Amino acid sequence: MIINHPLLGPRDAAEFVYKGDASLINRPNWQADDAAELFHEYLYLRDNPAGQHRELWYHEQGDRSWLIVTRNTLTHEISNVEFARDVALAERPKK
Amino acid sequence: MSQINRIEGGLINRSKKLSFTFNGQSLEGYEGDTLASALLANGHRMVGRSFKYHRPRGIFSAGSEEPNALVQLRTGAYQEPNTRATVTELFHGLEATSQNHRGSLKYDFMAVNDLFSSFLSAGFYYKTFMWPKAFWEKFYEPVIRAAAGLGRLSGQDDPDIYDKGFLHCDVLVVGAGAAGLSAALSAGRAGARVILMDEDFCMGGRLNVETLSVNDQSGSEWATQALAELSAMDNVRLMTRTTAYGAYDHGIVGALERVTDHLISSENKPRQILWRVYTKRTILCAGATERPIAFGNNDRPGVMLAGAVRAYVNRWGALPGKRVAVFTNNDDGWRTATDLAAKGVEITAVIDSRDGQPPVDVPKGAAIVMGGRIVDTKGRHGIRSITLSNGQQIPVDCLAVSGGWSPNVQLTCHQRGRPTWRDDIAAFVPGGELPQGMSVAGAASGNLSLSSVLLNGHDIGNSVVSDLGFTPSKVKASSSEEETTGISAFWHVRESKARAWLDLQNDVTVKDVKLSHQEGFRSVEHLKRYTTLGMATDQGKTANIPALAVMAECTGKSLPETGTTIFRPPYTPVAIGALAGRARGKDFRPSRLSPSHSWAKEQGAIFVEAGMWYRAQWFPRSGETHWRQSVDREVTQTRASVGVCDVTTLGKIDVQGRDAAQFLNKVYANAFAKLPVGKVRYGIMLREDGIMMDDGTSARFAENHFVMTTTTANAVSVFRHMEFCRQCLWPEMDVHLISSTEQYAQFAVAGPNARKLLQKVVDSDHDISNEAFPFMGCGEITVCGGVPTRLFRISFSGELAYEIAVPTRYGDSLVRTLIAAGEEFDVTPYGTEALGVMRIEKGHAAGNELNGQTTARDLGMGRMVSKKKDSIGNTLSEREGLNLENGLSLVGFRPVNRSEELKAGFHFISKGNTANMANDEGWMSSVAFSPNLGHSIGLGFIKRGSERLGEIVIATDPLRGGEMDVEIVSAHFIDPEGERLRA
Amino acid sequence: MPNYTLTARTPLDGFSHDFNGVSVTEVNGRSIVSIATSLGGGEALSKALAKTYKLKIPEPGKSTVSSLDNAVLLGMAQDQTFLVFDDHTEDKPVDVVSKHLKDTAYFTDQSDSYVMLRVSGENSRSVLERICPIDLHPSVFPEGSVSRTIMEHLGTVIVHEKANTFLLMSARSSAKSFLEAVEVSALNIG
Amino acid sequence: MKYSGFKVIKEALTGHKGWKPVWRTPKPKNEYDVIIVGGGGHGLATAYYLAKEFGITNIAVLEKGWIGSGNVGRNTTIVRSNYLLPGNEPFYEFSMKLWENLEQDFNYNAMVSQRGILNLFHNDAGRDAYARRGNSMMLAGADAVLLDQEGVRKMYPCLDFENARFPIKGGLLQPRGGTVRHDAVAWGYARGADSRGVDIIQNCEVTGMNIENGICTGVETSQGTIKAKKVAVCVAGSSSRVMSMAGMRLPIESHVLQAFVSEGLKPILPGVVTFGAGHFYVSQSDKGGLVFGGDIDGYNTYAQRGNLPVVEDVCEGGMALMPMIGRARLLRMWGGVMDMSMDGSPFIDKTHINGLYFNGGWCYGGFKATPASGWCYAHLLAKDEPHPVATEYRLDRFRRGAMLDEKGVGAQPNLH
Repeated sequence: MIINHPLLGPRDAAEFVYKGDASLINRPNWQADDAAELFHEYLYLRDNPAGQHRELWYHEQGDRSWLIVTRNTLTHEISNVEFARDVALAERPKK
Repeated sequence: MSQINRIEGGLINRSKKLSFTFNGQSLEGYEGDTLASALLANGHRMVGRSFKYHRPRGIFSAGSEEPNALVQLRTGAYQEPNTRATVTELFHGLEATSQNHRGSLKYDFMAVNDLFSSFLSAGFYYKTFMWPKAFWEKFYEPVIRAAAGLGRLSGQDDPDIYDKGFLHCDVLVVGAGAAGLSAALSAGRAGARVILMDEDFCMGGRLNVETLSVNDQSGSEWATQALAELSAMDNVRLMTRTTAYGAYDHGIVGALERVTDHLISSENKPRQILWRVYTKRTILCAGATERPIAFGNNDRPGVMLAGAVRAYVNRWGALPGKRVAVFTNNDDGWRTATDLAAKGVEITAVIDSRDGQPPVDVPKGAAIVMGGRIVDTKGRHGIRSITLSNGQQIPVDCLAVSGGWSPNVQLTCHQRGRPTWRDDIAAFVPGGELPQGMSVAGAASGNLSLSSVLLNGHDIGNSVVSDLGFTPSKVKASSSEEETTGISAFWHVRESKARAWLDLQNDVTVKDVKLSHQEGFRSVEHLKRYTTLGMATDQGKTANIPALAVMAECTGKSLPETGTTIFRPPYTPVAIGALAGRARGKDFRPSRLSPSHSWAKEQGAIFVEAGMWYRAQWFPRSGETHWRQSVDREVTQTRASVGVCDVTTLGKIDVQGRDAAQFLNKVYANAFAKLPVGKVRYGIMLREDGIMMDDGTSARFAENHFVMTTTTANAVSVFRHMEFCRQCLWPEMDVHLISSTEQYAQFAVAGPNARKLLQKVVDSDHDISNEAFPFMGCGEITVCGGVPTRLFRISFSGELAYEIAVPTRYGDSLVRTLIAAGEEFDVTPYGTEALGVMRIEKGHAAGNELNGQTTARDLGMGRMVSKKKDSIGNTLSEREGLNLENGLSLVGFRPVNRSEELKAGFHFISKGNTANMANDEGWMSSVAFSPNLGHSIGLGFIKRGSERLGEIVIATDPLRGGEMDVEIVSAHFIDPEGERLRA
Repeated sequence: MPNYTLTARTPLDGFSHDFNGVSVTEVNGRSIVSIATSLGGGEALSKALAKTYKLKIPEPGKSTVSSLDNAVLLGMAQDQTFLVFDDHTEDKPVDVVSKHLKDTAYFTDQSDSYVMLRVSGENSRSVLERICPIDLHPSVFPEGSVSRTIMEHLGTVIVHEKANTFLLMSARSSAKSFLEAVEVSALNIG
Repeated sequence: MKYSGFKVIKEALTGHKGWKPVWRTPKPKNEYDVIIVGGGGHGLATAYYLAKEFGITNIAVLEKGWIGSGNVGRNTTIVRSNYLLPGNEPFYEFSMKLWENLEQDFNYNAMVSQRGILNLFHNDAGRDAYARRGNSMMLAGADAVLLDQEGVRKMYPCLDFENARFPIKGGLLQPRGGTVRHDAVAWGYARGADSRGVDIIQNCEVTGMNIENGICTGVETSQGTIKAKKVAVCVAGSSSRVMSMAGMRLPIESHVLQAFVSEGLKPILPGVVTFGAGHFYVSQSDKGGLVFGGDIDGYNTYAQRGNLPVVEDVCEGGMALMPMIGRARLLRMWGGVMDMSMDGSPFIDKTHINGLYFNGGWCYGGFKATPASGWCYAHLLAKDEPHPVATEYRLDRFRRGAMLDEKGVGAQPNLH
């Protein structure tokens, strides 16, 4: 596979390390009343769709950036690649 | 007798004679021959035996689709099983032998299988060999296994080398026939970066074997001219002997280049190169493959594909037979008759399954049978005659069969593409979703006349480059005369009583397909799996479609309704050595060497692999014959005076930023925010699921600067994890990570005399006295006259100890200096074994304890997990399952009988209980012989261990035999109060 | 003063060899300092760089060159650049840099973290084609381009210095394996 | 129809006219006692044991495509019971015992071949871990032998002992492990279930679950609505997809595992070997092909195909372990979609929806588990309580912190 890095352009997926569902950037609040349940869902019940999937890839053999890749799990077609950090910052206010 | 069947003409170099041997017999051929063409030229028809029935088999095709003519190429360690003679380029000194027979090729004892063929019908083995029970493994299976397989591996290491590489281009053209050359010309002329590859050693494809002319030149002349133009373009790369075998995601194509397979020796160059091609567009010009028609005994040597017969005559001047008949269902079959007749070959008959008039002028003297059928053939080791449905027998020594042409759609299906059926050419053509960036041109896309192929290749080449933003050249497409390509589907002769073969290599007949249908194996995949159709080395290139047609007939469905088989890589089989490339032996993975490596080597150190690292395991001294002697000495000497150990391999991460302290406070389970500058703290890191991930120390060198150490094993994953935390979880923090593992050579200096030794190298303006530099202190100092140094007062051994880090370039020099300076203290270098003994004596957990299954609580560090703050793993570490009342805890063990030796992997059972899984209470994780205590000691996990100190339990070891009584003790065997550390 | 002195060793003891159409040479005498841009500190750093080194911060994948200390600034990541410059015998690399750039960023000495090989000659691209996944064609990877990638399982920074000349930086501890990867490529071609 | 030596001979002499279809092709009834969703190995085994051992025969097995088209038809055919944890080992040993009597039990030759499986280790820590595991196996009544380097060399002289980057120090051998003809397992169970009245319905895709106030009453399919007292999902690889029809999220990711077969070769490997220092394991089939595999590709996917880096990685492991296979050619490669669970262990459990049951999360250990999985799932469906060897395979174990993590890599499915 080839991941089109936002700054570095197309790179072979072999340079990257895969983590999984992009929702892993939304770590629950440890002080919430139902923190235990929230963390359980956060860590164990991830999206696993047959189709569009937002997922985390780490460019370990590149610029060491964590990326959020939108990829179709049926065709492997990649429709979007973003810096996870940008997304995380953008989603901050919502929390 | 030499080359009795060689005639004039062809693209061979008659001035270059090549001698070779087949089954020990020496023969001659010419440069430009394949093994198959040379064998035919020498009058060899029978070249092998079939898989199941051991039927005599000859050369069937002239390409990579060959099911029959498989030979064992070369000898000794170089021997190469199942090699297709039809694509093996002849070279001087080639040695080939036939496969899969006991006794000679001609008289094969295993041929008895053929007599029992009715017992060996499809799937027979699923229904029998079950009685008596034990007999399957003891008798039946060994017999079946011995009979299975075709060629033989030598069992010796592959002596050749292989390489890999990466190619990049705008347009990859696969196949250099009429379509490929036209497409490449279009793309090349427009200025695109083009790669043109072909599996053959001579580009041109069918242009080299047909008598059709292009632009009033012969096809091969035109090809030569096109290649000359292409090779003159520096934006075009031509690759012969290169097969594009797989289409992968996002336009990546895998290709295999056979660099030296046509040479007697590789001469230290790679035998083959595996190329990963990164291309914007791929134009598949893979041509088409002819298929046979099934009829009685259609597998005899001499029965060949019609296109192959004329290929041998036209390209190689090799005559497959002297009295040739043709059996066809299409116009193209007739071309074989006319081409051969033109060369003066006797055409005894042309049988066309279609009614009506012959499509071309009839060769003189040939019997023409329109609407004809061949029901049977005769000839034990090669065809001698054919029998028609009307009973007429015609003597032949070669039968050219054409059931029409199937476009080579394989690569279009390597992802989601499914071919679609075209009735007018009775074949599947590329359909559905093609792999990203792929287009198809020429015969591969269903254009079966040369004129249409040339035009199609030219046009697709142009449209692809204009897609990419290039301006296509104005040059017109080349043209050729028109030819007729009529066909009406005809798959097998129903009237045939005898067995009619579909899959020649795996011996799958029409009867087998019918039986498969009768027993309910009707989906294509069931058919393949039940009959083994298409599972042989030719992957059913010539067999699948006719077999599908027979199944369609049984189900009463149309062929496309019946389905198509799914094509997967590789297009043709690829040597495993090529896919591995250079990665074998010592080069399987890179080696990381610590700064003291060459010094340690000089000391005769024994090394051990630690991940990619090589670490000194112990340093034998003269007179020491057993590793234990060396290790015991290293431990004793270190505890008595001082020892030096290279700990460079530990992961080191510089953590900087305004929020560095807060950041560490979140990634570590214990508190770090308030660590004073100049201090080091031991930290435990949890995974988010609350299990221990890693442990290590972090030293605060400045308000905004920490230096963290990780275990050697987890250095990479911890860095990755911390980058995740930094970028994804807490992006608002100002914190920066960089690995300094490679930057510093780090040595542990341990033992009562550690300080004295260091004081000899530390520059005098730095005070490292206990007062100025207490336990868990750290600082930046200089040694040996100004060399910048990081010094840490930390101890893994339990002794007064430091870790000293200098820029790596000085590492070699530093270890030599420390050993020299330590002479007066009888300093010893120590390796990972002594390190392990001392940490076990001290009760420190290491890899065997931090195994990814244990919690801080299990390790007796539950209280370190601060509940006053958020940290990774904090919340989920509170789950009931990780806090069981009778949970495991890490404790020490010693044998009740001190002379007994503990072993890691023991399981613990309470006294009086029987040893079984229900009574299993834990296991021994690490053991060592403690030279200080004089007996074997161990660390292990046992339920409620910390409450059971002093209890005797059974340590059981059924695996290695035996069990022993062991006492549960504190894990701190040495200096439990830690006085030595602070000395 | 202790009566011991430490002598420096280079990763490959100054390796240099000419192969068929390509030379492979170990590069030494260069310091490497990682410059991490603090959160919101980009402005101050660019100013300091412009003032002292007359350098612009390059995009990741690009590099900029300064006459001061023959410094080259490699764009490694969004918030990270490597400054590569001639060794100063007196000062530590980090001190050299902070003298110029003060505390406008976080500096880390990486001078001993890498082995540096220069691969040059008309066959350099054919040699690198065997191990480097990056497209090195001048139209795609022009002079001045920088890339961190993986070669034969080893993380590697590649810099296109000038026509047919590439600088490779890989981890120091695996210098021998890395050299072997390049050597074997040089021997395997043609 | 019973298969016997006599029957085979009779048919051979009479032109094989008497063979009947191995299973019927019935139309679905309106209602069944149990609907099993998924006609793979586990689903068919479940139907077989429900009918044979628990006397429930009013069963339909619904298969989207052709039976055995799932991972039972695309794996590397290895059977073993060499597990570490008390929650796993007894289950897999139960499975091994069922394998050992399978052919006589269902009168079909699945070619169960106990040629031994050898897991190599390359350092002391590896040896210690295998010693712990081997003892677990033996405490659970399985067989295990710890070999040193010489022991390994005697069995497999063709491995690289001389020049290896990670020298072979020894191995953990399970002599009773081995291989089975994978397709035949599906066909044998199908035949056995069909002959006991189970309806096997191919080309019948489940498109919806009928759930009314917390009770599952049946399924919608491409062949219409089918009612059932109990619906048993058994679709490893598609578990998340199918269970989402019931509104459930699972601790599972779908990943592709590639497998490989070489051209047919005369016998050269006696048993199964697993490399400890790289991703490679291999055995040789009765037809002569080297059947081998390695690691999963490592990204979520539902495509039954993988990519080149893993192919190379696996072959690198192969050449590092046995450099004699360099001139053997890779003939076929394919991919199977795996249910990768969050701790690497499976689920056989009820759900919070009455009448809806779940079996999945087999990672790439599903094939060897087929008989026990079928038996234990049948037990759960028949008695509504877990079989004694499958009590830990609960869906709520992560909430409770009762993970079954053999590898110790945590909630990172692509590492299990």
